[in-house]
Amino acid sequence: WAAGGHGLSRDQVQRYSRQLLLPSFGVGAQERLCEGSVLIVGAGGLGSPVALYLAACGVGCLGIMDPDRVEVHNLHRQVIHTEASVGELKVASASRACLAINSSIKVVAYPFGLAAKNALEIIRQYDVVVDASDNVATRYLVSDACVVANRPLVSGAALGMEGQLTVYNYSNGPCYRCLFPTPPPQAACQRCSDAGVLGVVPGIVGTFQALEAIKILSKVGDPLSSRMLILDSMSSRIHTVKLRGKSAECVACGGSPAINHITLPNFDYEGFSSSPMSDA
Amino acid sequence: WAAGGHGLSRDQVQRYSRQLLLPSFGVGAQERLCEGSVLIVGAGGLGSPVALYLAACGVGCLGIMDPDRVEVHNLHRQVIHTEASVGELKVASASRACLAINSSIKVVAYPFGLAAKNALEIIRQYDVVVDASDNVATRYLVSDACVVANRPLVSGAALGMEGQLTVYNYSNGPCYRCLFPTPPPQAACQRCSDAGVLGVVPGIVGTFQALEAIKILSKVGDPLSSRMLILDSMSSRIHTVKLRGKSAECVACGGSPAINHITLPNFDYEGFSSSPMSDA
Amino acid sequence: MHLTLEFGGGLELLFGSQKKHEVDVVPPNGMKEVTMESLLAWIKENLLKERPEMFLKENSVRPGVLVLVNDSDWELCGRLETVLEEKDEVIFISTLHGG
Amino acid sequence: MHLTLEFGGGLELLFGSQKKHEVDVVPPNGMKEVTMESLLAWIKENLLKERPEMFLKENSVRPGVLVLVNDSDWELCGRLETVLEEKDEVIFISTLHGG
Ligand SMILES: [Zn+2]
Ligand SMILES: [Zn+2]
Repeated sequence: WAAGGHGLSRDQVQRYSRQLLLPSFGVGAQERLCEGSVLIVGAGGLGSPVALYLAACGVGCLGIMDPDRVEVHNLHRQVIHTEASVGELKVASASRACLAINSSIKVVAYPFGLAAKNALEIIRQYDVVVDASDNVATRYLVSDACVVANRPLVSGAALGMEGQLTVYNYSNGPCYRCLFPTPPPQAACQRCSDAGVLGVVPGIVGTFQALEAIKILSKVGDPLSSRMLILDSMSSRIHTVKLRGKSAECVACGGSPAINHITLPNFDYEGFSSSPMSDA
Repeated sequence: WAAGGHGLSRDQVQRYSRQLLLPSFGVGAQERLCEGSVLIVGAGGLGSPVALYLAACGVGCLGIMDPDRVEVHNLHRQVIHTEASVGELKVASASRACLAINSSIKVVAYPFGLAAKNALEIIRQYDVVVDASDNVATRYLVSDACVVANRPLVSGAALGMEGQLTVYNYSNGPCYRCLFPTPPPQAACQRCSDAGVLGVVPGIVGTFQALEAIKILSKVGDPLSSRMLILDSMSSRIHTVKLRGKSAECVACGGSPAINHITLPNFDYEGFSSSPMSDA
Repeated sequence: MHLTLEFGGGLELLFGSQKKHEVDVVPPNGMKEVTMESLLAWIKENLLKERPEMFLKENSVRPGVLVLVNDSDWELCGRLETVLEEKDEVIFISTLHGG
Repeated sequence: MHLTLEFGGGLELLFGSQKKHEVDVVPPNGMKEVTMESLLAWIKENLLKERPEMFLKENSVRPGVLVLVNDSDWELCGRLETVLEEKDEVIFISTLHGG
């Protein structure tokens, strides 16, 4: 690869040399990362490692979206932020940290939450979407918007001592609604702010999310589509289970979807899931 | 817990509130973390997430040991460092990052490698040791020193697209020498600098190492003793396999060990493993 | 018939905070086999300690619960009609939303 | 006898960079069973493409290789004497040192 004939600059060759050395990765995969873009919905416990590792490995453009400001009780798990950034917008703090690691990438900060009205327009600008959000309403919205905009979705979640990870809307795999056509009862929708979370658990799930995004963008390896990784941190047991495929009846990704670019912007996700999109 | 009767300050209660909320973690486990100490041998691809997550979750004292300086080709995976720290000692850069996240902990920087002469004295000062090193000579030394000093060892490794993780010298589990009494041939001892590594793979392994250190220190959950987690990042498959127990014939942890506090400081680890401890 | 049941994602709280349960289940009266439908009835009768509405809805699991038979989504093997075999492992896991 | 063999930690490079191999192995002449010892001989004969010294040493695997039979260290089931059964999974994995 030192001989040229590729689209990487000398600085990039030096920075990414340990990935270029990999026979199964190499220049082609690194070029695809450098030309690729990922939207990270949420700059919290999951979004922190996702953003750090995607910036470090050279994804060309990262979008980071979060309406919240850094609070001191975030710091036990949201390792992209620091004490100095308490009170600051999470997207500002996270963008700064990404650029400090890799100033050659572009970072776009969205200091607001994903909403039905803005989702499609924003998601269409990215190759891959990472759901690092913290509520069920946003999870339905991200998934629907990824289906309508035809984008793969790397979805992670963590609560308590447990984590879950899968890739939706990729290569005949299911979308979120294929698995969960009906939203869970409100009492089953606990958040980290209610039920707590061991800080390193979203760290593990988020780092796996970064891996899956890298695999999809670089076209190397088998993404976790139609499979789910289930982590029980206390026993250090990890199940990789086989999931159903895309459902023909799915209202989002099925044969005659009710959710499309016209209906999605007016869909009431908070009402549908009886769950607010923000903690406020 | 808000009512007091525990050893956490008001600031700590606020900072760690999402962990204190967890019924299976709570105040007792957080107190053990805050009073505990961990030595991290290596501030590279594995050591980066280990240090970040252990600092964030409140481990009272972190020792960080590494002889190297930050180079630009480290940044694709060593997310604790930044472009601004290129040329700086890794331990200085890593310590600063840990304290930026959590100024209430203590960080001790060791700007040199673990050596037979200094290992026991340093390791005795910590409750748990994390092997985040990058060469086989250091891996034998860390393990032997943990056996002699009676400390549990959280060992991780990553190369190419794969990772491995286990806990040695804990609760009748094996030590490194129980598994590998004879060192591998030199040709089988590739490093990330020779063979390359996908940056996020040590990220995943290191985050799991932080989890295991937290479990051991806080006495919550089942540490990965006599078990090994094997990660194949390309297929997203993770095996958790069952390992042998402690071997009675082990020269380090067996019934009549040849390696002890007298012989260890004079043992030639580089000669034994035909592997240098530093890249130089 | 011996089965291993596992509850996760918070469902374990409905089962005395115990995640793994080794159980022996016999087919209901007049039946030769244990199906997922009869297993759910058996769990409700014998294992479920509180708030059944957090686990069951009508004759199935509530929305948001994934059911895995030997690490495969029960959607792939017949849902309620799935016939269980000796030593099968059934996992019930509530989907998580936190981050 | 059908076996699933898996090579990892770099050992796959000795086997055409393929990690998973579904193989059918017959007991050696005069034997009724396939042991780990005879499996190693079979692998050397039929599967190993290069640098045998990076996989084998004397009649066993080289130092630094973990052998797992059905996800258990072969040290727990008899090492070379382990008798394999239909559909067993054997993993050979080279220990990693990088970080
Ligand atoms: Zn769907
Ligand atoms: Zn030993």
